[in-house]
Amino acid sequence: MDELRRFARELLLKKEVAAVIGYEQVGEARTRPVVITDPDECRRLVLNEYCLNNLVVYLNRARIKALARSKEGIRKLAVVAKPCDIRSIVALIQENQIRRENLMILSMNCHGVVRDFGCEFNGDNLAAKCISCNTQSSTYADKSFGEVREIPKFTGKLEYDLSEIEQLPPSKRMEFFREQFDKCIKCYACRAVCPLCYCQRCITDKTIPRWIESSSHSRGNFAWNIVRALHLSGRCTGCGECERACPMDIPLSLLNRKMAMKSKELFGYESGKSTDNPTLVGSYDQKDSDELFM
Amino acid sequence: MTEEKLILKEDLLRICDDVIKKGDTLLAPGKSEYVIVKDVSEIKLDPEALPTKISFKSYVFPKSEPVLYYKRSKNDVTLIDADVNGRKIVVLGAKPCDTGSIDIMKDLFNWDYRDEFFNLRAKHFIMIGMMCKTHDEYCFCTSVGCSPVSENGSDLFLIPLSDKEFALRIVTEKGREFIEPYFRFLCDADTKRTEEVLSAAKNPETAFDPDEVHEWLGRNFESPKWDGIGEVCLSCAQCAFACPVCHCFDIVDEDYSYSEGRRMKNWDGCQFGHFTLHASGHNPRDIQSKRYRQRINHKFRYYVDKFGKILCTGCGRCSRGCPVSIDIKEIVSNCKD
Amino acid sequence: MKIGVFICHCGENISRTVDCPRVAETCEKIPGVEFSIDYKYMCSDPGQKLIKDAVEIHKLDAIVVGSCSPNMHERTFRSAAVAAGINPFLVEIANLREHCSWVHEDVESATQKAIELVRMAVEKVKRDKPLSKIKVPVTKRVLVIGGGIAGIQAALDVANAGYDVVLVEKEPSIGGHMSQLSETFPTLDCSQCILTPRMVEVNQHPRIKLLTYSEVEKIEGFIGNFKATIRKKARHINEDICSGCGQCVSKCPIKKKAFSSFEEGLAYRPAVYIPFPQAVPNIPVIDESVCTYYRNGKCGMCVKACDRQAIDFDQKDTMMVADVGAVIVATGYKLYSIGKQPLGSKYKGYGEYGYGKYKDVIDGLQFERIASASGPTSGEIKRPSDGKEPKKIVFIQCVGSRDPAKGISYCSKICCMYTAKQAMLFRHKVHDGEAYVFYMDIRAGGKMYEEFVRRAIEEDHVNYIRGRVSRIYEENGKYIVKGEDTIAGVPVNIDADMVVLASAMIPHDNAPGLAQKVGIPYDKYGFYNESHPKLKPVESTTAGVFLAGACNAPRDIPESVAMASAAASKAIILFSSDSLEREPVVARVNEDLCAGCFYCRKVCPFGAVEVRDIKDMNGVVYKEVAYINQGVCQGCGTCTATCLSKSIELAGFNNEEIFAEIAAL
Amino acid sequence: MDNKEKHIENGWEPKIVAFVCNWCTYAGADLAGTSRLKYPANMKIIRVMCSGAVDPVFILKAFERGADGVLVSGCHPNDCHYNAGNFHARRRWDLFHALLDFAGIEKERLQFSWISASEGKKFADVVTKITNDIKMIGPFKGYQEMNRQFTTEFPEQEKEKLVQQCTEAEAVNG
Amino acid sequence: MNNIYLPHLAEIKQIIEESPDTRTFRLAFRDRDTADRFTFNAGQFAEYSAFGDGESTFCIASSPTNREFIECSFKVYGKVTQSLQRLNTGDTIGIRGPYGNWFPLKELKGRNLLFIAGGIGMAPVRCVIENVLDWRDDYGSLTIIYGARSVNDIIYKDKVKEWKSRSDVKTVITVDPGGETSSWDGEVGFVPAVVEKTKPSSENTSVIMCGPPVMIKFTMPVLEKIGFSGSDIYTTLENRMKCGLGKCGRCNIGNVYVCKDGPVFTYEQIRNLPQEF
Repeated sequence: MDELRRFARELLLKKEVAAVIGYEQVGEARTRPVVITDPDECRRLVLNEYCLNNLVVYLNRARIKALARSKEGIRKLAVVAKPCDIRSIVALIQENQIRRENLMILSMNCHGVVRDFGCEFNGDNLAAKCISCNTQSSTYADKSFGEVREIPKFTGKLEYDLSEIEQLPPSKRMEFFREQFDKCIKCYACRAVCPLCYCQRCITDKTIPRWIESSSHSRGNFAWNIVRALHLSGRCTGCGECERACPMDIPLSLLNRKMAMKSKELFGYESGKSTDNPTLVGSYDQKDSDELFM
Repeated sequence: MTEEKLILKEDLLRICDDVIKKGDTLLAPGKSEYVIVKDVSEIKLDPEALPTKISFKSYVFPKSEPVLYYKRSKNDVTLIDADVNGRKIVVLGAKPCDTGSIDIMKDLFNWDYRDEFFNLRAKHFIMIGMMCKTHDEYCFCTSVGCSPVSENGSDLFLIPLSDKEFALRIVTEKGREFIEPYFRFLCDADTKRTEEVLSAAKNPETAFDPDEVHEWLGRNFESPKWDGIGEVCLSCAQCAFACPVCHCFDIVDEDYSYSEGRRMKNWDGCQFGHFTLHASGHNPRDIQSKRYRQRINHKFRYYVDKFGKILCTGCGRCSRGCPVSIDIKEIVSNCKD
Repeated sequence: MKIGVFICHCGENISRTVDCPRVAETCEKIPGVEFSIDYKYMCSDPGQKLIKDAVEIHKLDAIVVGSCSPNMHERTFRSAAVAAGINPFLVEIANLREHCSWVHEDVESATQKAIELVRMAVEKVKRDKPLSKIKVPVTKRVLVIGGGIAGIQAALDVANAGYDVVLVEKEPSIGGHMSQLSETFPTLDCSQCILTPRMVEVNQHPRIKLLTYSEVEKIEGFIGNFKATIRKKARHINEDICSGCGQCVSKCPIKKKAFSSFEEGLAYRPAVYIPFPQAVPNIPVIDESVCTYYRNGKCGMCVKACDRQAIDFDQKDTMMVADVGAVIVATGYKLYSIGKQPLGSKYKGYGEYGYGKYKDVIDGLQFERIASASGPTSGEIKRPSDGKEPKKIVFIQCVGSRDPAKGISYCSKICCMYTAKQAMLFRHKVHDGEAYVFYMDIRAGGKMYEEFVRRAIEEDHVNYIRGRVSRIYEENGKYIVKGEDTIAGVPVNIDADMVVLASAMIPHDNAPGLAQKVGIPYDKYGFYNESHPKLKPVESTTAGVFLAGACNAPRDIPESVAMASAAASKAIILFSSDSLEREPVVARVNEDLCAGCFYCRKVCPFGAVEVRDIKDMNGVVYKEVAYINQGVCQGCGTCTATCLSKSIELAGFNNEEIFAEIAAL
Repeated sequence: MDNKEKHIENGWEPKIVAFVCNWCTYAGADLAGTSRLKYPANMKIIRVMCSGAVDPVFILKAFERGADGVLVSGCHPNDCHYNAGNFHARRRWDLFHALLDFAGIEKERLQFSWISASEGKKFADVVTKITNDIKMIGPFKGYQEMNRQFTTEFPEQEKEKLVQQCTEAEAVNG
Repeated sequence: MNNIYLPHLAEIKQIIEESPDTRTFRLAFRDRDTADRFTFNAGQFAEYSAFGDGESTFCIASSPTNREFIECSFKVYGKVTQSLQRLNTGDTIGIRGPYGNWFPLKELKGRNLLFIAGGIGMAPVRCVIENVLDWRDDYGSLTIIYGARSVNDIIYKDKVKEWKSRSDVKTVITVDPGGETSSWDGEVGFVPAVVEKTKPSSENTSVIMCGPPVMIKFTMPVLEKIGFSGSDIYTTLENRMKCGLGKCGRCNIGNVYVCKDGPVFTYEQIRNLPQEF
């Protein structure tokens, strides 16, 4: 942690980066994203199991991008990212949203994070994405901090099991999802925290035509949640922020995970794996399955 | 008019059972929201629970409701007035920080033009508040003139004396009307014991003085503090939608067939970029810092000026649920020089 | 917006199953419809006048015609609209004939469907925007791919009309298969004699840029504006200096390592070689795979031999880009390999005929070389195995062709004729020789063709046996051809000295690959598809790309030449004006909302999406957005559906219009 | 078959929408017409330029507007008028279909086909098949329910009310 | 239940194409009662419904003294205006209103009035002008300065002609440089410059000014230079509105809800508001 602070401070002092996006501690079991431009403020930076946010989302914010822009051109931004968050960076590079050369990736050698703020870090409270994590460090990082430790074994229970839902008959699945989506209040927190939801104006805010009904009744909620999952198909890197941000506890990542599985199963594609890969949507293979087509 | 009685939990549940049997709606705090109780065994009545993730706002001001139906034909349009279902809603065990919310919003929905959709629903509310015996780092009811023992907004108010018994205060006439048929379940209260419990309430520390905040906001429309928040805030509306008193809405038409449709009134949030976006592309609050400034000003200054009330109950939901941990208490506390 | 609805009875074609007056009546009640009427023949002159008058009287802004398919009469009604002063894109057709009256029987449900189809069209037309045609300039230059007789003919025709031509040939010389032939049917004139002057003409034509030993890498762009990238493979000879003296060829010590493909494997060639004496250009090529220099850096005999220092071992492939307005694809064919086919091939081989196993079982092209005066035997008929003159030759037709079991069901068309020719040549050269032809049917449709075959049978006494050959095997230095005479109904065994197999014409192996580069579709065999089998036989479905010769289907020489001239004239027609008008159905990006993910760029098959920088006040790029080149865009709309932020709209089919159609269902 | 008969007995006819490409399937449908092939009248075609231009949201919209089934059809692979539009479409549909399937929408509701301009017969067959499929599984209940319900507040009562209103509206509108 | 969101139905009696992108609807209420009860003051606005696409806010452009019909003019920008544009004479739209405050014409009696309008901002100004002309004797001198992008973009061409022909109104019409035609006999130049050139007297004069923000921004200093004070200048704010009832929160700026406390403000009031419009 001290190393990170020192390193970040150096970066700012040497004006190598325009800002450092990191975490600060707010309360015992809670951190908050922080954008630091003053070298002395780097002492606020922390790295721990409560660094839940995927800070990559900030890299694409107009306000943050403006920080990096000066008369002379674009300056680098430094971002603190967990190895799994770096997958989002990879996806964003593939989608022309950020340039690797404009970025300084400060990675944390991660040993898992908690499922939500306020929880004690132990096997019971391990975040779902960490359960079968295999990216404790990333080759894309410019510099990694902290030691690699083992991720605790998950001893808790997940509320929804993907495979169980897959087993349900279609009508039950529809019932399940409708019940879940009915809770949606369309606060779009899922969209706001998603690093891959970077559209200037979201499809759901478009009125000519009205792509998705803005009302949060069943129909509008169903449309929104399906389209959200669809737009993230083959793109979602599984950071799970949408589900964490959802105030109504909708198991959003079920859909995302299912689509990630499908992408792999049908096309052998894993999002955020390599910047050299062509994106799943936007490329094709003549040998793609023709099974669906009469 | 406050009158105090004693009621056993099992009797209270009996009353609830009766409410459900009558076909009225019984709401109680659930896991993350106020839920319609179908069976009294679901009722927890835990004074130590933190506020639910969202308030019961949607039952008085639904997240989405039709205000009219229309039918188009060749040249003509026929309108059908939407109606509000006048069924009674009993809220059991509402937090003191929630009970007052309807009163706060009432002013807005009734200045000059009266929004009967809101009023009719509010009229049918029976609010059974309950003393709150907990708080966390985000609670600040005491800073905005509320408290864990506030009866404000409640028709009936419960004070948990033990696991099994409650002191029941009849706060309003509406409350009395509701409880009267069940007087047989009530017995005389030991007011001294109640007072003891009340005085042991864990008040969250006062974080700020709303008057000072009001004054500071008036002077600091342009303050660098807003920029800092604007950098971190991601422009979702979790805070607005979870808030018990945020009341902005949108009106949209949606067709459900070729010739028919309905006009919907939907929740909207001032943190959304398109909230104030003109069709021409001009946007008066184009960046997040301006939008967050509006949020704080609206709650702690404009609403106070307009309606004499703070548009905040101190429940802390917006902070607790904020995906990027923005703490309204911290921000408002910092609204000083 | 005032909309007119016009319902056509199409005589009785629509009105038989659709109650047209009722459709017209009901549709008048649709909001926005000012006027609605039905009429016997909307496309007729009185019908069109009806539309024109209605527009005038009712001040209509847009019209919907319920009639036959838009593929039939959309143009007609658009012209009628234009005549009435309405933008042609404010016309929508509801397909009441092909999609309704002709396919349904129940009047009630067909009428209901017709009403709904019209309603959808009305809702779409309400949201249609007036559009005007896009003008794009035309580059008046043609790219001809393939330097066989078809390519040569096309190039010469275009060049003689006064336009530039780029002719690309993958082999070191142009000429194609025709240059390999001995004599041609039905006139028996020498192939080389008629072809060589044309090859020379190509080489000397000031308007033709000849690129041999070159291949097309990719073609971007669209009709009038293609950009072709061509790879010029390294010849390792400096073409500008080489005089074609052939000293290097004769000095090359590698004599027996590589077979000459021109001689169809019947002769060797050196590592540095000119494919054949009449090659154009007359410049050798060094074959890296056998040249000693490339193995150990030694030898260099050719360098010493060349007094002009034209040998350049370090020469690399070079890329060049040609801007052209039209492309003529004339890539020709290859012969089906008769022996065993490689694993995974869609064809099956004819192992039972012993091709490849027996040296004297050869294919038609090999026989051409043997019969050719310039061939390895100088035109004397000799067996490849021992150089002896064969006395008995069996010709087998339809080897591969018309044999679905082997993967080819079509007729290769030329084999009947060339087999007759080859049998005749054999009989002319070996007077005591016996020629047998196994055939399935004789297909001699063509000017003087039937007469030619009759001549072979009657004058040259070629023995025609109707039947198939089951097996060929060697016995005592003879090839026993086991077959059946199906007319006589008896088995036939012939002890032949040599067997010639007329194998099928198939597309080149890389034909699909080239099709994808050029952007044209092909059939299951790999032959390129014409746009319409009858009315557009030389156009591909991609505008500006034309087909000539055997790349489209088996063709003989006169047909290939005719097709080439036809393709050339199509290109010349295209060049007759300086710009061409295009339908304005193109996509457009809303730059304010574009998020710059460039998925559109990834999916655009035409490379129409460009990157446009949006700069701030200081000139620093703060956003990259997509920009669609209106000239390049072909209007498929794939980008619109791929765009996540819905910032692209396809004019004429924009999302609002489609939503309106859905809503009107 | 009893399912189908039950649905048909009620006088219910499915509503089916087809999004077809201009070059292959639309022309194939034209050919079905010129060949006077017969197929059920339940399907209505929306023409787009390429199967690659069909946005998945179109399909959701069609369901929202009461479609019981949707067909998307384009040129055969390698035959796309625009070279690759259908390849991109195929990927998109593979994903979208998987998503809808997971969300519990029956596979029969959304079908895909490649129909060339020369396959008039195939077009007629596909329309017949999808119409039969949908008749078999019946009206799209899941979406119909969603269409009728609009708040979570009083699901049952509000639904009743809207159903009533819808019926009234239907009566007025014919 | 008294449903404040329920509009009155009105028939489009006439559609006037003012300019390529601006239209005026002449509207009559379907219901005679409503027509009788619907009264308003100059400067008030209403919510117009295109059923199926939503509501949009425009000021009422006809004079309050006209009891036959009301008129509204709109520029085609967004979803609702596009939808309105598709309607024909005889079609039905919805109207809710009138909403908001108005220009204090009664209080201004006896004063000279200067009207400054730019583009579609002419719509509210026209309403005031017509109203004032109905009570012509109550006011002093009247000056109208109206600027449009081009000759083609001038709206209410007939009205403009009428005002020009009146001797008791001074009418100056200008188009932006480049927007003039060969037969154009009016001014060429931007509104601020034309105001400066016209030099209206500030003596006992109130200004009623509507137009695009940039016009207002540059005209203000000119007016101040001439001697007008902020409290003499009335203008309207055009924030995005949905409900028109002071509830939905969209038009909230500082302590005011533009739809209820506005849209008419004096320049002085506006100066004291947070600059969020």
